[in-house]
Amino acid sequence: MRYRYFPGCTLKGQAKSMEDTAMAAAAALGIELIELDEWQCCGAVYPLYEDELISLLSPVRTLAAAAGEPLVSLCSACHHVLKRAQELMQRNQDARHKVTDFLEVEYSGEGRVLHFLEVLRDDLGFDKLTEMIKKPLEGRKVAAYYGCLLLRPSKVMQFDDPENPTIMEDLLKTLGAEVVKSPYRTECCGAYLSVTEEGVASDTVARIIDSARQAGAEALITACPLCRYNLENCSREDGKEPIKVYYFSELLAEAMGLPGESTGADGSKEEVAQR
Amino acid sequence: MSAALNETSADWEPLVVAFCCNWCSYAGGDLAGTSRMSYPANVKVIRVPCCGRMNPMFVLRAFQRGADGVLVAGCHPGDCHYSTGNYHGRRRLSAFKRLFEFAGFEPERFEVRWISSSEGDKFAEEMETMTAKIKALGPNRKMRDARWQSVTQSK
Amino acid sequence: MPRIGIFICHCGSNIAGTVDIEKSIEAARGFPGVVHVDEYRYLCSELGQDLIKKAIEEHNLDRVVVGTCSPRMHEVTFRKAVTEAGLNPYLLEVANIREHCSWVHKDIEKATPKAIALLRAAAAKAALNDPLVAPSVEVEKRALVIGGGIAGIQAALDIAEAGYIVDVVEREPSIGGRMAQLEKTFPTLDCSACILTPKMVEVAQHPNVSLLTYSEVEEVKGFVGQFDVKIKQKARYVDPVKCTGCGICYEKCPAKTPSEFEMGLAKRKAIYVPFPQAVPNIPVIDRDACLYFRKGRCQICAQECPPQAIDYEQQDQIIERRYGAIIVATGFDQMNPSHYGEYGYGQHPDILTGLEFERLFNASGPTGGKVVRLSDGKPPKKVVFIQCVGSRDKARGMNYCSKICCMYTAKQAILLKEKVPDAKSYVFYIDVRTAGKGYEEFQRRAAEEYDVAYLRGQVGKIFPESDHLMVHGVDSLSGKTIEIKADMVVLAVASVARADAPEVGRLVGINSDSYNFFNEAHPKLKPVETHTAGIFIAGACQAPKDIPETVAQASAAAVKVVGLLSKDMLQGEACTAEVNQAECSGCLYCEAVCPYSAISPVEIEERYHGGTLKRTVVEVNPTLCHGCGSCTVVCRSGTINLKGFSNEQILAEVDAICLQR
Amino acid sequence: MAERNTEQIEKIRDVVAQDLLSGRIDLLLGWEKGHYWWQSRPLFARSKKDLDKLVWDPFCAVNLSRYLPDELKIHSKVGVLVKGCDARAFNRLLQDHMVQRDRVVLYGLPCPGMLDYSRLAEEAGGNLVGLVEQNGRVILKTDSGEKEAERKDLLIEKCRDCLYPNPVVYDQMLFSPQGEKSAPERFKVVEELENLSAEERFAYWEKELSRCLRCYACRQACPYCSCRECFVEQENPRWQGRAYQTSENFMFHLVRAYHGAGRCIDCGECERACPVGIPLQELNRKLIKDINELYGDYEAGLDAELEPPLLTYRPDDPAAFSEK
Amino acid sequence: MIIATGKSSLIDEMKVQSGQNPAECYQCAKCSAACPVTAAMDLLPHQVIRYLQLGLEEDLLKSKTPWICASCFTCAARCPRDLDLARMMEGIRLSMLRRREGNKFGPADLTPEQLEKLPQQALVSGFRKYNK
Repeated sequence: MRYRYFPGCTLKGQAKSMEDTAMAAAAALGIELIELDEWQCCGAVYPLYEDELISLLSPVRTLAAAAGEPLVSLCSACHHVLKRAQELMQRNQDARHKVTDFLEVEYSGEGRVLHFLEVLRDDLGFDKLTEMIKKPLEGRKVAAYYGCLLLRPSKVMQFDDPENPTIMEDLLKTLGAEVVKSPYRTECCGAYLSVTEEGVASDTVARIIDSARQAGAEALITACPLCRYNLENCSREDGKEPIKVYYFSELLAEAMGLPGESTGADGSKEEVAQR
Repeated sequence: MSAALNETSADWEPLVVAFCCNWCSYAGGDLAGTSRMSYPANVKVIRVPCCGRMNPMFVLRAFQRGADGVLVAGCHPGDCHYSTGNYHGRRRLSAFKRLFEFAGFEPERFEVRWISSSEGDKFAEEMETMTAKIKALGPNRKMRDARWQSVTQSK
Repeated sequence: MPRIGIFICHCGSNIAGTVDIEKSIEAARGFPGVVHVDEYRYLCSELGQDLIKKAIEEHNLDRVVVGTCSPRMHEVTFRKAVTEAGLNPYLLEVANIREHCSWVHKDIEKATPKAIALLRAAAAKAALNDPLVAPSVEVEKRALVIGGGIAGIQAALDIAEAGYIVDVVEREPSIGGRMAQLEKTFPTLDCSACILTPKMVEVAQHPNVSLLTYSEVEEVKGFVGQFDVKIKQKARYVDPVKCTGCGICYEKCPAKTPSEFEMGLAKRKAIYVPFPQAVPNIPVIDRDACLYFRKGRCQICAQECPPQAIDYEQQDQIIERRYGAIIVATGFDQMNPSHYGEYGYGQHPDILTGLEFERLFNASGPTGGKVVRLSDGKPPKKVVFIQCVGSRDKARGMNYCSKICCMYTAKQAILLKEKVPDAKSYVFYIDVRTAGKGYEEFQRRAAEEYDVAYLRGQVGKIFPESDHLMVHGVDSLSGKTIEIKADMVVLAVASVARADAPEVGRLVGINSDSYNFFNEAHPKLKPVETHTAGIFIAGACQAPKDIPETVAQASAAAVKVVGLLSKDMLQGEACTAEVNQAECSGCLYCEAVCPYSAISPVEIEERYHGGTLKRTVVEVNPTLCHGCGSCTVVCRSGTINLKGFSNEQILAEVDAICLQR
Repeated sequence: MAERNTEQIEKIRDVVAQDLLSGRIDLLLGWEKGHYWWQSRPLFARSKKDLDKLVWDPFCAVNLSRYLPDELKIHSKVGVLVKGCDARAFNRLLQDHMVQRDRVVLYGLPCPGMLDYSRLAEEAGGNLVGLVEQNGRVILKTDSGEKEAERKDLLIEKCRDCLYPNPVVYDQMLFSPQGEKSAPERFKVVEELENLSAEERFAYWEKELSRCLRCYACRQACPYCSCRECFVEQENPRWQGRAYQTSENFMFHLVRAYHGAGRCIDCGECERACPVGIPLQELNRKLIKDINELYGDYEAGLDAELEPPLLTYRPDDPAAFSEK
Repeated sequence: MIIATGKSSLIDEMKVQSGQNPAECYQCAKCSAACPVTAAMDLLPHQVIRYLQLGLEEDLLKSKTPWICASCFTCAARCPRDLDLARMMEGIRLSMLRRREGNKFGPADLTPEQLEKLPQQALVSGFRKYNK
């Protein structure tokens, strides 16, 4: 199984542990992730306005660089932008011509654009993964937190059921953890509002964490560095038992018995969500 | 003035033959009339019971005899008075249209439209559009029977 | 050479204002075969018609062309006129110079040549017109009603009362339909069973009605007056003559399966009647659930049945009957809202659809008439009703308004308050639609007297938390988001066409709209007719509707049927297909495309090299043929032709129209 | 002289001779040599003696199924040698109810493709007097010596893009089947024509069709032309004008092709029969291609049970009009 | 209040560029019910569409709501009219940025602590959203 891999900015910085653990797991699973040469920004946000073609330049450059090979990313934001940019390229000829002409690349929407979770589920298969689990996460009560970007808009992302997704729970089950389902797992964490409106993000995060805790979770997994940041940094002091937040890949590597550590958003190790 | 001369002059007017299904499009044409809508007089309607009655040979004959455009109008798929006529018509006339274009006719010269009996406005609009398109294309000379022309002129 | 007379109508100034009558007359005189041309102010008037009749006599005309309004308007009038003058009505041809000419063109210079072209085409066609005779069809004085819900019951009763025989085919083991599932009806809160059951009994006992329950229509052939229908009566495995309806069989039966009638909220036995008031009160055995049929042993019902009515050997039966008219009253389904993930239907026992909730009120329902939560059996204290789940939703549901939900939600909120006095209802709505006699008053009563909180807005998502459902909604009037810790949520899901409606439509030969509801022939003026003569529709198979409307439509359909059956003969179609058997090669393509099975192969003998040769050709049954002409196009040699719209006639029209530009 | 495949011919003779003797069939449709050594024409064999004339060589292009409807009028049971295209033609006729399956015995001959004399002569250069086949190559013998060429370059037009060289229906297969074939260039010419402008396309067809002599040889050769009276000959109505002018030629050829829509088995006999070399098969192939595109893949003649696409429909069919 | 009846260039532009027609909204307010960040909004999401319908351009430009919208697409996912409110919100934000020719938020607005702690992704996407 061979894929081109797009890391994105955060995975080379604060979310290094997501990349490290995912790469280690991929290598052990025989999934070849070949990093794109001289990659640039994914585009950060998908432009929702028809004339904002400028913002499409970097994702389309990335898509074209994959040259038709399947393109995998780990960060849900990167995956979201790439997937939607691809869909636009398939759907809107005019935009495609403008963007590809400007970039002087050939691209017409070909190639699969995948999140690493999809590779595990669809290409490798969780059944196959089960065989590679050496240290199952027995007794660990873990809830999945999906956030927005992997799921919506579901017509384009086609990742999972947008209201009742199961992919992360299925992964956790495979890893041997005790799966906890929290009803707020698909609600937004507040995203970049934490930059300007920290109060708003605190509300959304509080709700997500409370609900997970109520459901009995001791830890959360996510596929998005920003979600993780918000979950760890925007929750309010409430004196309750804190909840750990992991990248899905960290628990994956752990269950596979691979070396690697969880890196908190501020770089400190084993940092917990609430202080 | 002869027809041939007419055709090159600026006031050339195309002839559009419209085969209309009795149950929908023909009635749609009636409604356009009752509603006093207006469309070019270039369009002349022949009533057929159903677009499933449309033999492509009628279309070819019209072009032989001097039509510049032919329109077939039937009920919206699913609404056929005879339940399946327009489904059959859609396949037959689709195959014919492709062949017709393959023989070198401009695609605009032969069209099929679905117009219900309540769509007087659509009827008028389609006749207007069809006429305008044919006008822009100019007279059809493909497959035109020269002898028929001389009959035309003598009349 | 034919002798054609052409008559041009001024229609006051309607035609004459835009078409130069003088010029038209002059041109018409030059058409081939035309021996007489005249004009009149109003040709359709008594005097105008006389003018035509007189001319036919005086000029010995054998074809008549009128340049008038649309043939859809007055063709019948003028056909009658020429008949009175001794001509076959099909020797008349109409040139539509009003709707298709004078009314749509303003310029007399352009309208006149067009009118002349249309007249020329009509004359060219008329020259080739043949006298035609429409076949007569005998009317079978028996009606078929498909569907035994309230619509079917009402229609059958009305037809039977008028003195005609009627058969009711019902797919389920009992008649009653959706109405039998309801507890009370709005806006009067009548008990549904109390008003329905007497009707069910009445229809079952009516001497003119035969009930064919647990039966399905398999095939419909033929045409108005003579529909030949095959009905499959499924094996009940219970002898209806011997069965006394004592109920011991289902009492003793050990096999259980979810009850369709209870929307899966309760179980029924493998041998069962769907509900206590079932008509006929004869159980059926569900083969898929029966231990004997599945595993070969049990037979408890047979052992216990006092009159020994159980018959495991019973077979499905095919009944073939001829009917003069058919009413389709197959009802509706409720949308399954599982795809609205945000509502979590199917994932939590306390999230119900309206019809499921309705069953909780019923004394014979899954909870014995106690309104309790299915999760823990406790009465719900806070119930959230969500309207428009799947209705008015072009993204994931149906674009239309389901019409009945506003009212039944108000009803259920009232009933809830009566059963659980300390319960509080919240209704999330987009608009409250209560058009109907007493409806608005009823809904207001719910809000004013029964303490039902109407919240104008929708629900974003339901979050199930430990022992309650957290409902996140909004009230747009106050501009406040709202969170309700609810005990139960009721979804007013869309009423949709039956899943098999398209199949039924194809089987019977009627068409549907884009939602698969059957189409009426005209949205205003022909609400119960379909485009197929002799087939009528009633009830919610046409569109969502409430009981009063359904009953009114059923009676209307019944009147149409009675009107039809009161005739002995019907006039068929004159413009039918005909075959030149000598040239028919017998490829049978025409047979394949005929929607009415009017074409069939027949063997003929032919002389060949001194001997005789048998070969297959086709023949057309003119009483079955509707004259669509689809066969003529697949007949490559033009051997099958359509009378009244023949190949020759259409080509002549093309030639004539193209003659003058 | 073409070297005869005596072994195969003997086998065919053995089989059919027995059937003729036993009365299983009372006529065999096969091939015999024509005026020239490079011509094979239909053989109507009623006796063992007639079978002496039977040949099976690279010139047996004539589609024999075409003769069945007429022969069945005077014979009760007819045997016919079928190549891939003859077999598909048989299915065509069966579907059109022109033949009865139980009155025909089909002897299947997997077909290596027939050779084109004009191509042979051109390749040979000199006066061609005979040929020998060897492992997919052909040795051409002329007055002045021998010349070798690739067999596939010498095929007649209709065999070049043949997809089904093996009979798809038969009672008895006489030899082991040919390998799978593909025809990547089947629609090449159609596509080239499609890419032209309307004017260019019209000019192309005007040039081609203006040469038509209206001899109707194409119709006579065609297995889908099974009408008792062809529209061109009808007096009432007069669909087809008698005049030899391009307008009427268009009428004839467009309608002829249209009558084959969803029915043409792509056997190429029409084009092979045309004395002036009009590329008739491109009209037929255009319809095959478009109907496949619009209404799903369908190969006429492959399966007589499958309804031809123009006799059926799906409610959600696409349309080729600008309004769907 | 006098309802603006004249043409609003912002709204016209928004319709074209977002491909969304506010007239298709029938104000069921499901977007507001679904939105996770309404607490900080001065106009609820459905009110934003209502303002668009009424042509209240100036009021919209004053509203905080478009800047609170986190583009989580929940509204669009559940809208029964198949409208994409996230696109409309983006339209309003962009129009405001383009009109006012200023940036809503820049690196200077960040505290040193934020600069250090925030993931790169948050900074890049934040600037994308708030800057022209």
